[in-house]
Amino acid sequence: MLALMQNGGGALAQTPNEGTNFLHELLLWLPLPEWIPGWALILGAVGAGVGILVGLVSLIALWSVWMERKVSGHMQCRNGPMYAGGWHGWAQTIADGIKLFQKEDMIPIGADRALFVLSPAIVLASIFGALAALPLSYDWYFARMDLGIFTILAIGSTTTIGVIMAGWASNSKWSLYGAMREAAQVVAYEIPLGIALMVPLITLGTFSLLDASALQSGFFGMGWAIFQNPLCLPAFIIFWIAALAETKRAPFDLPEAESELVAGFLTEFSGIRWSFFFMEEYAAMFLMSAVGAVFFFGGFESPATYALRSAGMEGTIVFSLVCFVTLVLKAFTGVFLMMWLRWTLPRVRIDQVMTMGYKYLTPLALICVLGAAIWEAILHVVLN
Amino acid sequence: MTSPPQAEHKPSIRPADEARTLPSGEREFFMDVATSDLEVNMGPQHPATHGVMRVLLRTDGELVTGAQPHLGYLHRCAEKIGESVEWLQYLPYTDRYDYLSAMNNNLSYSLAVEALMPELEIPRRGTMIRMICAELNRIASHLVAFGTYGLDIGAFTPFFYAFREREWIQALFEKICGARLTYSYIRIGGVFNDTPPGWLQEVADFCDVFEEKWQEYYDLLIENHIFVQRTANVGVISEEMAYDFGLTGPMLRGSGVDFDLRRDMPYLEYGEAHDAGAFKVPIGTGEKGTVGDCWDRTQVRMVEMMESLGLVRWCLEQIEPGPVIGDVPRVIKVPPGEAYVGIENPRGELGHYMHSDGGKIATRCRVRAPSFVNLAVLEDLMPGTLLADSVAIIGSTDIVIGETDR
Amino acid sequence: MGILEEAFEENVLTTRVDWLLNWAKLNSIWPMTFGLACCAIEMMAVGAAHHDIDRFGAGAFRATPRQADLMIVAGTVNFKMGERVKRLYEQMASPKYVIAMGACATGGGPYFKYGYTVMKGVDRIIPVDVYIAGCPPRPEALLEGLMTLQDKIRRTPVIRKPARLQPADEA
Amino acid sequence: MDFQAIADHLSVAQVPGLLSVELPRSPDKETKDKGRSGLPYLCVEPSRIVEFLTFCRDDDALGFEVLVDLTASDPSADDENLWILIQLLSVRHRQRLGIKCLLPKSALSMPSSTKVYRAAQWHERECMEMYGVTFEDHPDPRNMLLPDDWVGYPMRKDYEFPKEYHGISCE
Repeated sequence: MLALMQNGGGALAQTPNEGTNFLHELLLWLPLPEWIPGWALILGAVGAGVGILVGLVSLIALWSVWMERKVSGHMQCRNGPMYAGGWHGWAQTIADGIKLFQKEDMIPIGADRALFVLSPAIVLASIFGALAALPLSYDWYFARMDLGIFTILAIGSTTTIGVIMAGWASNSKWSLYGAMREAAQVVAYEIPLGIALMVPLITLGTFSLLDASALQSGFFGMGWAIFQNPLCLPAFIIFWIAALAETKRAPFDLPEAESELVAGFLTEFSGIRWSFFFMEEYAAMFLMSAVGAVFFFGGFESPATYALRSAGMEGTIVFSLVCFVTLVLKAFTGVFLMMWLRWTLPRVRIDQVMTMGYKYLTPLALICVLGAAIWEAILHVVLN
Repeated sequence: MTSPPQAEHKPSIRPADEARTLPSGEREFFMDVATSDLEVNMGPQHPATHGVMRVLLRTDGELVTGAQPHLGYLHRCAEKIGESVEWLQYLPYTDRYDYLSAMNNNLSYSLAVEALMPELEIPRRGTMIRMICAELNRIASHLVAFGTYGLDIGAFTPFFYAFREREWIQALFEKICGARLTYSYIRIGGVFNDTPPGWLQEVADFCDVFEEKWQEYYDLLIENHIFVQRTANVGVISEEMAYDFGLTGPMLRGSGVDFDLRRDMPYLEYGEAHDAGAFKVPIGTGEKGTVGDCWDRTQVRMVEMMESLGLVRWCLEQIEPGPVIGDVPRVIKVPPGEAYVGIENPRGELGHYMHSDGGKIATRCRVRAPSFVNLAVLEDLMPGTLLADSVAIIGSTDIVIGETDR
Repeated sequence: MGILEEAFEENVLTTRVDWLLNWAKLNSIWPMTFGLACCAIEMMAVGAAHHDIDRFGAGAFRATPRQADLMIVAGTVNFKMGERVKRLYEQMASPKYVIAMGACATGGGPYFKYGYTVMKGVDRIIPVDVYIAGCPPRPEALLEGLMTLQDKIRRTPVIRKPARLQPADEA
Repeated sequence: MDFQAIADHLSVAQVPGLLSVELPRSPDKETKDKGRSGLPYLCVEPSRIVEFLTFCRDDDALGFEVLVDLTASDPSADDENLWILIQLLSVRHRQRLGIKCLLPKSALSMPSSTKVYRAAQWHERECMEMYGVTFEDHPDPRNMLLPDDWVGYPMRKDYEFPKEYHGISCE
């Protein structure tokens, strides 16, 4: 255990404390002429960052939607999309996207126009903001934050505001139901989600996603939090259930429960506005899975990264790429798990959702935190 | 800011006796918040209504305080047509009221007309084929009930599995009559034609495979913890209520009443089959909750599928070569008289009251549709439940709108 | 497409853009979860495992008309339902398409003569793109109807002016 | 109990409203198949139907818990009477009973049976819109299947089919 701690500490020491991100490095590396003013450089960097972020969200959504249709298809003894674009309908989501762009722009009579137009933007902005705090590799990140997970949870929660706005502005009763359900559900599950995350935070001792990942590099890259502290496993299960509820995925898809509320808060949305909500949902799935991967399952660390590090390749582009791929693979495993659950389980009822959140998950999460703290204290005494 | 339309304003403080009881048994008091009930229109186009039914819901938040079903969005004048076209011409229309169990509808109509024609002899092979078809169709119909109930509860995949097996039954039917959904195969006097070679063996193969699949479905959905939580103790129909509303079929048996027309007022060879132990009558036992809840009704339907399988197997053992249709003239003239025949359809008692004045056309053709009667119970069942429960209750009644509206 | 619609002369660029836009539309025809009668069961069968309409990208059944592109009128429409069907059609965002599935939706079907409340064809209230015969049509017939609709979309100009009839199979 | 025994029991008990016992017009043949015999009926005075049904339900020997069907019949356009047909079922005793009331077309009114059997409510609503029978004290006398503004009683033999409805042609 001591070796583990030391190894983890060593990895932490190797990552730069005064972080610079790759955009910054890019700007330094490019032979830019002198006459370009500083503000233009900053604007350009910000623009490039936003562009990468938008591309990232779009790519995640494109891939996830296609994956969802194929996964659901194969679970249901059918094929899913087969023709759009050729091989196994790989271009299906692209076709869907272009089609949605062509749809009529509809705002129902009686809707609150300003809120109706604003709500998809808020939802999308919040997921962009949250994703910006997610590092993609040890030296690929948009912003180095010591309180990264805090930022992600805080900004990610603003999605709810957009959803409630959407439901209210639609002037439809089904939408209103969906919005109210979302509000109740998110409030109920933010708490166990945050508390369950406290367990790996206590174990690793950091709020930063980069540091958390680096601290799990022991044991041939398998020193994951889930192996460091026995209470991480129950904490992860609680985190996962809460994450499902946060991302409105089945069996907690009550805000848009199709058989009950037609389409919930999305009932009156069509075309591109609707697709923004859709993108948000899949990006949030990715984000939650990535957060789970970073804090419970070693983040960028895997035997592959360990091997590369032993070979002295740390800091090279190959190493960064392997880190990135590791995280993405872990995150998409989580996304797949969410899809698997969605196509298997029935939906729970709203009072059962509330009961589970308040009566069971929150106390259990607190017990986990307490247990984790005691475990760490004992470990501290034993090691010293 | 526009606010969603609301019902009339109510006084802000409600009397204590207006406290609502939640499904969990807790009592809730609304003391100082000004609230008003919301009237929501579920349907005619709504995923939960299984077609084009409309339910006007009065809700207090998630709590349903009143429900009023509205019918007639698929009224197709079947009874008027029955009094306007010839006896045999009406047979295809019977396919179309409960389109999930067309064979049973054909059977009910044929039996009612045959009741008016006492001279007509129905050959035993014809009766056996009728029973096989009726029971296979019952399985197919319950499969749809099971699959769509899964959709109502929010589980998508069982629907696809159910339709996979249903496709097989439809292929079997297609081989004997050429149609997938509306068969018109059971005719007045017997069945339209004999089974193609090897068909009976294919039915036997289906029985063997389906038994395994059934267990899979049972484990996947019916025993699923979330499913049990969603359906047990929800929408409880007591025995008295079931009698009062005239419920029949799985709805009645789900409430713990041991009554099945196939056993208790036998038609065709069902009496013989029951004596031979070919089938039992499943009833709701309240295994997971209360007797007569949604889970019990679903369970009854599930077990009935297996019992139907037993009946099919019994028929396959008993069937012998011979003619399949009695001596029926090309233009049927029915002797004067009136008859009411009710048979056990997948959804309950499908009755035909036929009245003939001796001519080529019926004087009165009354269809006593089980869905129509079973649906009336919603009005009493839904108040006091949550919105999601009301969807579960509609699903558990397993209505077919073609039949409620006829 | 707003102001861009039919705004350009036909040339290589607009033809290709049109091809792309139409390719997207025809590969992503989302139907509405909207069953009326017997045909609805065959429509469900088309969505189910055996026939799997999702292969053509048309498997995302949407419960709300706002997000749907295609209304499959699967079954008998009577006068009471007719006004609801019309309203649902009006709630859909264009481009929107209608398939009249089965004899009843096409022209009243078996209920033509004595069905006093039955509307003799849904095309008396809303425009129909494709008619499918059968009572009820087989699932294969519905798939063929979908492909016919795809052909129709493929031939429709979007941003170029409809100068002349396009060849049937441009793609 | 078979039908004759039920009829005898009712006569002995002097149940209010019983007019006559009608055996089937088609010859009853002894077959194994019970469903094949035409059903015999009791004729009951329409104004006393509520008392009659209450007795049938509450009497232990009869025990008709379930009202299976309630409908009307218009035998022909010339007939001066409309028939109200009621089917009862006893789950306990496995027996059925058919009841017929003759209502003169000049005064189509009788008491509602809803208080005895809730099942009668929807059947009576259907009778009201289809035949124009008035059931007194019916709790919810709206149209059930037809639109609210429908003209005429479609199931009557003298019904004329409409030419158009809300501007939509019916031909």
